[in-house]
Amino acid sequence: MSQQQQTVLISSHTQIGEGYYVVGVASPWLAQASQPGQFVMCRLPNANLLWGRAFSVYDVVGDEVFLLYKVMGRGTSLLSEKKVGEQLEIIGPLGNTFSKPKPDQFLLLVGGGVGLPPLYFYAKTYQEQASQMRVMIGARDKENVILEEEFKALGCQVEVSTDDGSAGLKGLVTELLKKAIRNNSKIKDKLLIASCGPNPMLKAVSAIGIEEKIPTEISMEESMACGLGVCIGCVVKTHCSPEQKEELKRDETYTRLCCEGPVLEGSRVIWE
Amino acid sequence: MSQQQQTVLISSHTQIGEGYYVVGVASPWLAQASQPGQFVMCRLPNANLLWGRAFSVYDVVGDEVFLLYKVMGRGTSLLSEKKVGEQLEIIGPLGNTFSKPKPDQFLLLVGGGVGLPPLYFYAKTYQEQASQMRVMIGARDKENVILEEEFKALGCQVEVSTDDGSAGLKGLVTELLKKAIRNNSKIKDKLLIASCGPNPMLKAVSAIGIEEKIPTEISMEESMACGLGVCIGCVVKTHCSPEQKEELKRDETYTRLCCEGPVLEGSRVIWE
Amino acid sequence: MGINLSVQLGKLKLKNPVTVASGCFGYAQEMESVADLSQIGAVISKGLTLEPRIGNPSPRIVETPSGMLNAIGLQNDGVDVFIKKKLPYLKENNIQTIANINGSTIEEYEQLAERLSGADGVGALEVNISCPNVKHGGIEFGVDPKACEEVLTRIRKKTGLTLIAKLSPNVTHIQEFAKIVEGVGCDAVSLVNTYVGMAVDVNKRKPILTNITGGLSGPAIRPLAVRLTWQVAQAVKIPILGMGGINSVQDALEFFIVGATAISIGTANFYNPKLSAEIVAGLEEYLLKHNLNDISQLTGSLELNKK
Amino acid sequence: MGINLSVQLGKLKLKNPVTVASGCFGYAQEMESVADLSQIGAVISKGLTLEPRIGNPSPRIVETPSGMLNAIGLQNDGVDVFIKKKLPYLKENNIQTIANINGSTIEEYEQLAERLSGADGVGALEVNISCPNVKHGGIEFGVDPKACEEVLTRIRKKTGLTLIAKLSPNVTHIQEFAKIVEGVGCDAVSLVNTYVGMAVDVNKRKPILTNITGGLSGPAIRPLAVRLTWQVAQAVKIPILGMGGINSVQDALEFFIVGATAISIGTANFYNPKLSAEIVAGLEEYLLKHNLNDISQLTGSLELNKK
Ligand SMILES: Cc1cc2nc3c(=O)[nH]c(=O)nc-3n(C[C@H](O)[C@H](O)[C@H](O)COP(=O)(O)OP(=O)(O)OC[C@H]3O[C@@H](n4cnc5c(N)ncnc54)[C@H](O)[C@@H]3O)c2cc1C
Ligand SMILES: Cc1cc2nc3c(=O)[nH]c(=O)nc-3n(C[C@H](O)[C@H](O)[C@H](O)COP(=O)(O)OP(=O)(O)OC[C@H]3O[C@@H](n4cnc5c(N)ncnc54)[C@H](O)[C@@H]3O)c2cc1C
Ligand SMILES: Cc1cc2nc3c(=O)[nH]c(=O)nc-3n(C[C@H](O)[C@H](O)[C@H](O)COP(=O)(O)O)c2cc1C
Ligand SMILES: Cc1cc2nc3c(=O)[nH]c(=O)nc-3n(C[C@H](O)[C@H](O)[C@H](O)COP(=O)(O)O)c2cc1C
Ligand code: FES
Ligand code: FES
Repeated sequence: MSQQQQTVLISSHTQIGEGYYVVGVASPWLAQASQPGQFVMCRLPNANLLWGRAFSVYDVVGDEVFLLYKVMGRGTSLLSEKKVGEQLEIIGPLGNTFSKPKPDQFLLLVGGGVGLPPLYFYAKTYQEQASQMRVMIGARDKENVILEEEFKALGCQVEVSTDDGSAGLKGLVTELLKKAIRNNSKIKDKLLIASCGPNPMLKAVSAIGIEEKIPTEISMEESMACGLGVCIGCVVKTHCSPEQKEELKRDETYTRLCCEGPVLEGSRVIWE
Repeated sequence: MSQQQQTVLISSHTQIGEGYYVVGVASPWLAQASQPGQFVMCRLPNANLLWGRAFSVYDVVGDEVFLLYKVMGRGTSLLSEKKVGEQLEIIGPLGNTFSKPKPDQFLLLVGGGVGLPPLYFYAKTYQEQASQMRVMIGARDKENVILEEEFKALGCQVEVSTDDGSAGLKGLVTELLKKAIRNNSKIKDKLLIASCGPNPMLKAVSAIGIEEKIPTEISMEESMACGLGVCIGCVVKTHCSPEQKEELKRDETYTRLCCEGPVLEGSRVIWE
Repeated sequence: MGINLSVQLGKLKLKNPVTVASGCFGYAQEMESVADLSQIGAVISKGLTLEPRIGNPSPRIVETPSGMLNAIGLQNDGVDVFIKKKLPYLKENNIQTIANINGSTIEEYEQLAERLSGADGVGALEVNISCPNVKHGGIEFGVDPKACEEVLTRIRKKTGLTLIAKLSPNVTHIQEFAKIVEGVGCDAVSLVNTYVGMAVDVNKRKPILTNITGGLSGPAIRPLAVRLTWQVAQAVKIPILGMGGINSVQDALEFFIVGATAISIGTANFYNPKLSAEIVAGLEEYLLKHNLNDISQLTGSLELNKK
Repeated sequence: MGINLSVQLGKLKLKNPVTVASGCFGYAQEMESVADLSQIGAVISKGLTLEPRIGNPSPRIVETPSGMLNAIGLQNDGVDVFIKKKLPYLKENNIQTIANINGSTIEEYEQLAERLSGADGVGALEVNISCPNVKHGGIEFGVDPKACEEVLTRIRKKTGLTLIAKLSPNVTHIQEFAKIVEGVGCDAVSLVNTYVGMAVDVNKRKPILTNITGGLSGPAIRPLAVRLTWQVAQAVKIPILGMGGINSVQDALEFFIVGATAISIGTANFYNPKLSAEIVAGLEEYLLKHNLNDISQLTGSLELNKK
């Protein structure tokens, strides 16, 4: 267990799109400890919010850690008003990580919206394998396609789909995924899917993974109060592991996303 | 009734002493409507505070209204972190005012700490009479003597007392007041006392006013939720006016400082 | 086709369902320069008593996390002064008025009901049997089912006006009280009054409030008030005037959805006098967006999750 | 001369009076990297049941103004896994442990008490008769005086450990329950558990929590919890473990002053895991500043205003 609670200073804060922001914080500890897939709980001092908010680690450069967020509600809206030099309370890094890919594996990264930042950090961490990574970005419309250029800059192949066809393929990102699997059918046993985005996307991606027998890791979201595994608020229903079956005397259980996740084997999840 | 609720921008914000700040807000309405003795309720958007905080109008220059405050608790501490360009929610101007002095009256202004700002605005409003004003500033120590130079610049006579003798007379400001009354015994019927500061000071000043039969106006403080006269939270015990006596069938009542005050005739107050 | 926001509480028709709560809006005149009085469904008067009351000594109010404690102690000039001096303003300005009444004995409640029933301009009576800040009466009637039944039965006999009973949340089973209210023939039930709380000055080691305890109100209590409103909606058929911590359009919607016919804004008036007008506009917008044309379609529209 | 912070709850001696509340600190190990476990007076375990429980479906938690609602539904791996897998860590690290027990029947409570009394490393039992989020048991025992008396009497017979009964605040007269707790021979009383509340998703017009209602905790409820602690302190002589919304040293002081012997920190651990250590340090500082040398001098030191 290596998370810490720290007060950090905002070192940079940039709007990168309609409602999308990247905030950088200075924290040697966090920069050094963060692994792809992990997140932080981020709290605004003296704001009228009780809990911190969960944000995935999007990037690390030197001692700076970057979070990419979209303004959704009160917390992200207040965060967007914070200026460079102001303080944030951070607990992290939290949660488990995406698996380190084996050198011969080929990664299919499927993301939507603010599910893309952890995938970017994943791709960047294993950038030496970037040529074996295909990134599929799904979005409602052009305005919500983010990080396309950044992934390309890493050396990944990138494809886009939008619901309204305003960028890339008109349709669902799972169409891109199916096509990518077909195109790589010769190396099917080397494929690895990693996905993060809205639940319907993750459910569809998991189903494809199960059907095609491709290992699939999905990073999920639930409301979190603590991020530390103690409130048991952030659960999703999963099949029990063999040990759990014995201990709990049942087949299904609720799994805490903040410490047993956020990354779960897609086939473990029972969609409610 | 002419108060308004407005969102205003901070136009200036300066620390003027150990824990003392002056914040300026741009509001033509407030600048035009404010009278000496009046105050505003000032609320920080999105802070974890429910109520606004009451601050006296300290100065008006053009369209800018200035409040002078001391960091006491959470509200004032959060306020002190606000930057130029940030927003405040203001309701005001609120409350009654110090009486307009008659041309031949001589004013004895007795203030302590953050009781001085409304006295300053009072003196400035009737600056043509500044030579007939004697300002007595009481404070714990030198660091808490504020506005001495500002009152002098208006043309008032200024004296200081401190508890520890680190500035001016060592002792209570009421000693200065008694002396001032003695020195002006020839024009005793022209004297008018106005005071604002901590309750023990106001109580002592009122007692002197009653004893010496000098009209005495004191501006008091109580916790305020609304500032508008509707919560009935901000009361002090007072003698009933003749009409109140008849209506309420009793001699004493509780008077709302936010609308029937903050300025009260000292002799009306029943000190609890 | 227009949106209908008007609602009915017994005989009383409100042009919209957004009222301002007793003790939180004075007698309206105090708020005329900062609030839009024409937008308010009804003003509920500060708690009235038979005789003038001066209330409790200061401090009477304390700020708490997302809430406040008050122990005003029903300071008011008495029902006669209300009728003579406050009611005319309300009438002249066409402000629908509900008088909030408080007795220390059943007889006092009866007399208040009689006098106000004869007064021109009173649209309904809200019986406060839940004030936590007075020595006699008040909350006693609100936490003891027998006393509650008796006082309401007797008041009911004295007035033909719409009668609303205001419940205390400081009880184990609020449904029990709501059923009594309905059973004795009240036209509506309002809830919640404040929760009894306390704050301590840790340096002096004394209660901050001279009255020791006070009533908690404000956003802090909203989840509790929503739940009680929902429970009462299951228990009775008379309309509910829901309140407790309403601070935004969304908060107001929660109350309607769980079963309130109308709502009341209390503490939030103190720092946002325009909230009632904002909520009226917000309700209209919400109905439009959701293809509804009558606020009554919202009342009790909560859909329970299937399991 | 040193400052004494140690306190006694029945037979259990705590090195300091700052505990962490059930359900809000896991089994301590989860918090070892962010909290200073050596500073904590006692860790109260997550609610234990006889059999493993998987709890309620998501969403289980909602943020509210200065508070939160939870409807976890007592997810836990059962008492046996607790004894085998969690207790050893607590023992090895010299963490004083209080086991929080939950039954749906009296028999389950009895069995839990028996099993835990035989387990090495359990310092006391806290009987949760106030969980609002389970279908059977839980709060039923906490809002019905008869059921409360019976379950506690029977548990008392099964254990020689320090027995603490945890009260529900969702009642009209909490003193009545506190007296029962004392009367049946419990060593201490803890309060408050959460207040039943509810939140609505206004766009879907559904409860946010799958369980519909949940328990409100956090700073929002502090004034209510302080008042109940004060009332219980008037009613009984056994020590009180006070909690509800403690968020700072000052908040903790309020509970001691109105009569708590020890305190528990719940929701605040979620966003400030270091709070318990901060409060221990802050209590010491306060005692020094006020020329007191024993925390017991603070307990019940409230001076009432003369009138
Ligand atoms: C592990 C994890 C990683 C995340 N990473 C990112 C990221 O990198 N960038 C990003 O923009 N967002 C991310 N999110 C989602 C982000 O936490 C929510 O968008 C954010 O909490 C919304 O907060 P708000 O105050 O603006 O919204 P509000 O609606 O005001 O929040 C109210 C409450 O709901 C919770 N909540 C609302 N939406 C979500 C959600 N989608 N997921 C979880 N809780 C929610 C909030 O935490 C809060 O408690 C992540 C969530 C999780 C669980
Ligand atoms: C009519 C009036 C005019 C005032 N003018 C000034 C001024 O010009 N400059 C200035 O610095 N201060 C002034 N004050 C006092 C100022 O309102 C308080 O110092 C301030 O509210 C403290 O807030 P806080 O959040 O920092 O303290 P906290 O202790 O955190 O406040 C907690 C609560 O107590 C109330 N409170 C605390 N101290 C006081 C107090 N002395 N008077 C009233 N309420 C209090 C606050 O309003 C708040 O509700 C005035 C007060 C009143 C009533
Ligand atoms: C300062 C204050 C005074 C109040 N006075 C009364 C009153 O006289 N009669 C009454 O029935 N309720 C009174 N209440 C209760 C409110 O009408 C309302 O029921 C309660 O505050 C909950 O709503 P809120 O959270 O929106 O404030 C008062 C509340 C406050 C805060
Ligand atoms: C997420 C959560 C889980 C809880 N689980 C339990 C529990 O298992 N047993 C119990 O007795 N109390 C439980 N509680 C109640 C707390 O122990 C405590 O009594 C309550 O939260 C009030 O304290 P607080 O406001 O400091 O959180 C839980 C509270 C929360 C927030
Ligand atoms: S957020 Fe608390 S257990 Fe996961
Ligand atoms: S502050 Fe509300 S009446 Fe004065």
